[in-house]
Amino acid sequence: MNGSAETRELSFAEAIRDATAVCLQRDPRVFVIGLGVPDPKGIFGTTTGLASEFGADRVLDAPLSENALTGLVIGAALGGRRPILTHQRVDFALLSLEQIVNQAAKWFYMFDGRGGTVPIVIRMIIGRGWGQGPQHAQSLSSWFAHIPGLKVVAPASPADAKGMFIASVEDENPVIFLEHRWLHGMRGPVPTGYHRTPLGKCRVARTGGDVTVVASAHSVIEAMRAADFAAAHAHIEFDVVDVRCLNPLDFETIADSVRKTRRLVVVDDDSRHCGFAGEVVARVCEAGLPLMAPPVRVTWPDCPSPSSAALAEVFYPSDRDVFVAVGKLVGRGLEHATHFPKRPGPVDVPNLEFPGPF
Amino acid sequence: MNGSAETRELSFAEAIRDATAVCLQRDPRVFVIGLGVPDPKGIFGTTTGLASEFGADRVLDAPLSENALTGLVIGAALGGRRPILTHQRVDFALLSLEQIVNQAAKWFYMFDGRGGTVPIVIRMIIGRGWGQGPQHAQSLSSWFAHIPGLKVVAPASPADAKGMFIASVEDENPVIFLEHRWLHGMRGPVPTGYHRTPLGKCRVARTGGDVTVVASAHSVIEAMRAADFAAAHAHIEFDVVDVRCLNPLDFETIADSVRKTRRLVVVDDDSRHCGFAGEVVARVCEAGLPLMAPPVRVTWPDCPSPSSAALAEVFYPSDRDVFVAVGKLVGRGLEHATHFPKRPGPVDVPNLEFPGPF
Amino acid sequence: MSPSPKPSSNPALAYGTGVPPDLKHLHLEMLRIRVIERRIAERYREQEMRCPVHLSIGQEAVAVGVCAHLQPADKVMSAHRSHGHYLAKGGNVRAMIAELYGRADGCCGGRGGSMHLMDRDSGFWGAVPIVGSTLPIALGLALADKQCGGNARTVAFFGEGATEEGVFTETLNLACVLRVPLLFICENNGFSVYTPLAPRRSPDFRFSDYVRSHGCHYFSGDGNDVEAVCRVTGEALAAMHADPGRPCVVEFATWRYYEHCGPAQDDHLNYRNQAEIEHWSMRDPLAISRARLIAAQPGLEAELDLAEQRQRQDIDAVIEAVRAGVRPSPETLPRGVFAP
Amino acid sequence: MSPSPKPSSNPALAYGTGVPPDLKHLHLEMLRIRVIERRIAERYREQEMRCPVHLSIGQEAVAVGVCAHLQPADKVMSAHRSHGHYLAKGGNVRAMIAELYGRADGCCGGRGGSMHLMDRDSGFWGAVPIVGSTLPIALGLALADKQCGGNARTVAFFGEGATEEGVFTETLNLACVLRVPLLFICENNGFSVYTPLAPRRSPDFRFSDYVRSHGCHYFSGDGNDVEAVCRVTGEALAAMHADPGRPCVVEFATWRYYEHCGPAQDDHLNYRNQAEIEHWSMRDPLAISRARLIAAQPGLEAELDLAEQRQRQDIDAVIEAVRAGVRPSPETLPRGVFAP
Ligand SMILES: Cc1ncc(C[n+]2csc(CCOP(=O)(O)OP(=O)(O)O)c2C)c(N)n1
Ligand SMILES: Cc1ncc(C[n+]2csc(CCOP(=O)(O)OP(=O)(O)O)c2C)c(N)n1
Ligand SMILES: [Mg+2]
Ligand SMILES: [Mg+2]
Repeated sequence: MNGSAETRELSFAEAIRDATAVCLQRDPRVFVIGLGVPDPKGIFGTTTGLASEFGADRVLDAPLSENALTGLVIGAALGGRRPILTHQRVDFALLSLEQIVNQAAKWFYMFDGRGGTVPIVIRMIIGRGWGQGPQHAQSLSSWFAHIPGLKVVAPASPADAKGMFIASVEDENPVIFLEHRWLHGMRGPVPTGYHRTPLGKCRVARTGGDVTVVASAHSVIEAMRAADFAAAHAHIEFDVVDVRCLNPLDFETIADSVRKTRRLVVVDDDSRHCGFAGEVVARVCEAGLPLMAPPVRVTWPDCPSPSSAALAEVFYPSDRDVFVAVGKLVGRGLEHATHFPKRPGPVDVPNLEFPGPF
Repeated sequence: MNGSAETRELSFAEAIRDATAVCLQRDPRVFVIGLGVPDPKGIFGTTTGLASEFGADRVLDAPLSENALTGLVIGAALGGRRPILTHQRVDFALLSLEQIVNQAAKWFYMFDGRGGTVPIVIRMIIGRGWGQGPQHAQSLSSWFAHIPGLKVVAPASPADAKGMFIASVEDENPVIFLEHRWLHGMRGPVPTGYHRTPLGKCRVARTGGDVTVVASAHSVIEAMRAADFAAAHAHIEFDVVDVRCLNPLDFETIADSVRKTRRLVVVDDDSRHCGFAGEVVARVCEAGLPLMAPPVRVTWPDCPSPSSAALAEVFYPSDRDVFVAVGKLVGRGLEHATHFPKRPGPVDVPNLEFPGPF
Repeated sequence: MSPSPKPSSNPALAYGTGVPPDLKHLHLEMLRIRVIERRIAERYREQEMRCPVHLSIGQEAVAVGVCAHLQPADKVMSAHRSHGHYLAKGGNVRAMIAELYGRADGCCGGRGGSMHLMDRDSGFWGAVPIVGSTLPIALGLALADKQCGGNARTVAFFGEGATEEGVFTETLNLACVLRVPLLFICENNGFSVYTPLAPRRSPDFRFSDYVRSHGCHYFSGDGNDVEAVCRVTGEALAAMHADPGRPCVVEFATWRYYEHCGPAQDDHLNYRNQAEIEHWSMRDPLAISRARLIAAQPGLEAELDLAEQRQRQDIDAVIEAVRAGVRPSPETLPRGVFAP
Repeated sequence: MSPSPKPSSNPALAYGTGVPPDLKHLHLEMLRIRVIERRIAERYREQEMRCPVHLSIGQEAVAVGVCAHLQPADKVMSAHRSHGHYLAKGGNVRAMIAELYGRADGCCGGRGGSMHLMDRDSGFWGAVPIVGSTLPIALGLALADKQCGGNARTVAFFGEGATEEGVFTETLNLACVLRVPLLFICENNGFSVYTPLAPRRSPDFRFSDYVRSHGCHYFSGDGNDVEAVCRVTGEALAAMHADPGRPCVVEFATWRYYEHCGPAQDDHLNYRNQAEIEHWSMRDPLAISRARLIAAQPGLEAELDLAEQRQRQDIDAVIEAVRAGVRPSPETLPRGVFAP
């Protein structure tokens, strides 16, 4: 952790705004571009006020042209800038995958270094809620992680959001920065000023000896809730490994935890088939780590994400599902599942303050 | 297997051409579209002569517009046609993923059936060779398999190419039909006339008790070569499971084999991280199938595919690598690895007749 | 006195026959859409319609004026802001409201929400929220019709934002090359979410030239005057008829009165300038047609008011029925990932 | 007598100064490219250059005529058919040949092959094989230059096929909106692989209107007459200079003499009609410039022949040196997946 030790309480969205401001301030090469970046809603509050603070030359709005905008930031990076591109939804980035996969990810490698580096950050907002439905609540994190040359970051806390955002902007590689929409409103202490959290290291969010629960982004929140409950009621202690960076993956931290607990649950906010959770399971098994029981994945079913809250409720695994998965694996505590506390309010918002409609 | 029992010897490419002709003949709703489809080279011989046989209304050339062409075939399918779209390389299909993922894959589900089905086949040519390099030799099979609602087919033999192609055209769902470039020239018996091989069933390509080797497309060829050698020289018997269809995945056939052999090697012509091989390993381990040793993946390293033959040689795992992986797993036979026969000719072509330059 | 239009029928459809449109019918149809959307906005605050909604209040004239030329067999597709198009095409109101409420009898079984509408029976072939995405799909529909020797009309509605996506020119070009008579209806309301045209198009950008350079017809008109919309659409269709196979883009200038997404107005955010706001507030398509009707026939005022009252009752009845309806049952979640 | 141009220097570069180009230099530069590519074609059959090659034989005038206006600090990007652009921009010949041979000292260390060229030292900022893909990247380069207050010129070369991709209009529009003075050079050789224009563009398609509708300059010229290319490019640059920030598209009509990909000619496949083939065979850019030079100064013939002979020796020497060079070592495979 490099930088300030002082903290103040910020939301995840404010932490990203703060990090962006720090980058814009420290490095004249940084600029931000994306549809709506300077608008009154400021990408869910993550860019609010930046245009007036840093000027329209450095905080740019844009037409609906995801593909060309991605090429544009790649070229600008090659030309010595450090651009940050924002998509309001990961789903829109599907239009730009040719640039991301063929060009950004490979440029440094395929020209054997002589083509220069592509230091860009592409922000993509993932996550569910308020009836976003099939085309506005995908994850695709395993897609990006599958491509050699892309760093894939998915923080779970405001402090990490800031620290990893700054590290992403400073990184010489293209970074896919995934922000789960439900995290934007969550608050926590965030170091003030310059604060950098290196990419590629897991965070052990909680220590315990009974089971390793691997998660990233909003799944970490679910895992931690399950862990709190399990500790308080069932005397089951979780090691919660917050992956934070899906590529490069710090497998050693996961392996160390599994060596200790000998049980593995992977929670992943994504479809299961060929997803990131399977990769974690495969690595643990390939490594021959001793397990007391077969590993378990807690993921979405392999089906598109429905809009209706009635279906969303069964589609998305909950903190309670994590608890149940662990209970089954550990072979005890399941009797407490019935009094696992329901999150207050409707199932399709993270908290009662979540505004909707977007 | 439905259809003819008579066979004749065809190449994989001819089998696809044959299957396409059968579909065009049997069903007036079928049409073929894609850049170069009616040109003199006929997509590596897979569409040669179809335009003159079936007319320019049913075998269409196209501009460079992968994204809109994909929407076009989706709409045509909704309107009652059964289009076949061809990309000369999977890499070009990256421009059309928005349509494939958001629309084609989800249409039937997200409108709860009321939007109709999307019976399209999208042919994508994958595979290496002759210096194709970083942007012309990707796989992405796990990407497609990850998306609920897409069927993903990757046959390994001319007979399957034909049978599964016809089944794909007849399927009510969008089918991603992956053709490894190195298979196009391989010959084998192909049933004449109408011949349909159902999607979603693995093929046990070889039976043996020592190890289960799971593979698809060209990896099956490598696995079979390794199996022949292992049987002849090291008395190691492979069960080779040709996956053929990556989604839906027939896990039962894999599981049955692993239950018998208690050893698993997955060969996958793709990057490793979050790839299809990891999914197979994860499923086997999750299912708690007893294994005598940790499962093994034989895949590409997580790096872009280089052009130079000198690098391609180490980048792509070979039949010998499969043999070595199995030998290590089984704990014997490795002493034979040194006389594992090299494929005749250069490493970057499947055989001496492979033409280059494309 | 004309009967109050039934929620699931489209009186304007009677005019897809070459007969000049009847302003009263057009007005009532716009009114019906306005009343339904107003009611959606009001009741949205109860937080029972739990999906993003993009209201077309202010843009009804385009939907109604275009659809007046269409028959049920004709096909329409749209995007995120599609209530007006769905309703004007004769889409089932109850199924739409049920969809907004996430109910099992919603037009997508609750799986889509407001941004995903579908009613093939009435010729509404789908709306999806990815900007520009239905353009090539609509082209494919029209191609299928052409390949089958059909003579349905296919219409794609979209906002001016969609024209910025590469897929727009690819679709236009394919339509011209394959000679597919797709009718593209662009509703230019000047904004893409909160972003005005300036950061999206050069001041020298000429949409008409852009369209025509592909080899496509281009027409334009006042999108807030339903009679103008009808007339210009009629001209476009006549041009397409005279030159079969040539597609056509029609651009209508219009304005949305509500926020981009959600049930409120948002002019206090100052992303639109006061002069524009005032200009367009004087050009409410319903006020224009109503004034015209009453000027011609002053006695109509009471009839229109009564009709509006009935329309309110209709939509309230629909909403109450929908709210009493069932939610999709959890077991149906995996149904239809693959079609059988 | 002018010295034989060194493989790694670009004599035409001297003209990036406003001084009118000297035809002899231009011709020799074209000749150098022709000689190199001919030699590639001949030796390709030995199957030691194991990567797809797209020769620009016949299209040298565009590369040379445009690059004559550029300084080493100016930036060029291209696509699959980029040898000519790379060489005309002053790219290192030996590094290019080594790349085709998959050698460690190739301009991409052997990782790319012919479709991936790079020589930033000479201002060649990269070519990749995905059609259209470098267009927005080149725009980003130009934007970076503008943001830094630089005054380099940035040029993107591409074929007419690339204009069919949505990314072309998106890039053009962004260039106009952001006022980035990118120079787009379109080499219209009438074919996309074996596909002629007919199934790709409507007969009514007007590229000039298409370009101009964005708010962009458009020029066109004879791509087989290097002096015309020079002149038109000069006009385009002057227009851009007069109106800073407005991008420009220049379209040059031209013809490739070899097959789309590979070392042979393929007119026996009959995808191009005989009249066209004959028309263009009379318009070889090298024959045109040579005839002009000799008409003006008959004594030049021997000098040109001698120069060609030297160029042949040069490239042969390069090829022999490259063949003796080393292949990338296997341990380097994982190097640089991530930049440090
Ligand atoms: C590809 C894509 N990018 C971004 C968005 C986010 N988005 C939703 S609606 C919208 C505005 C579109 O503007 P326009 O097409 O003019 O339609 P309007 O909302 O004005 O009716 C945007 C940017 C999206 N849905 N799809
Ligand atoms: C996106 C994409 N689609 C298809 C291809 C296959 N392809 C390679 S070159 C080419 C022809 C491009 O034509 P044009 O841009 O006119 O260039 P030319 O070959 O005529 O120089 C095509 C279709 C590709 N490389 N990229
Ligand atoms: Mg708009
Ligand atoms: Mg061309």
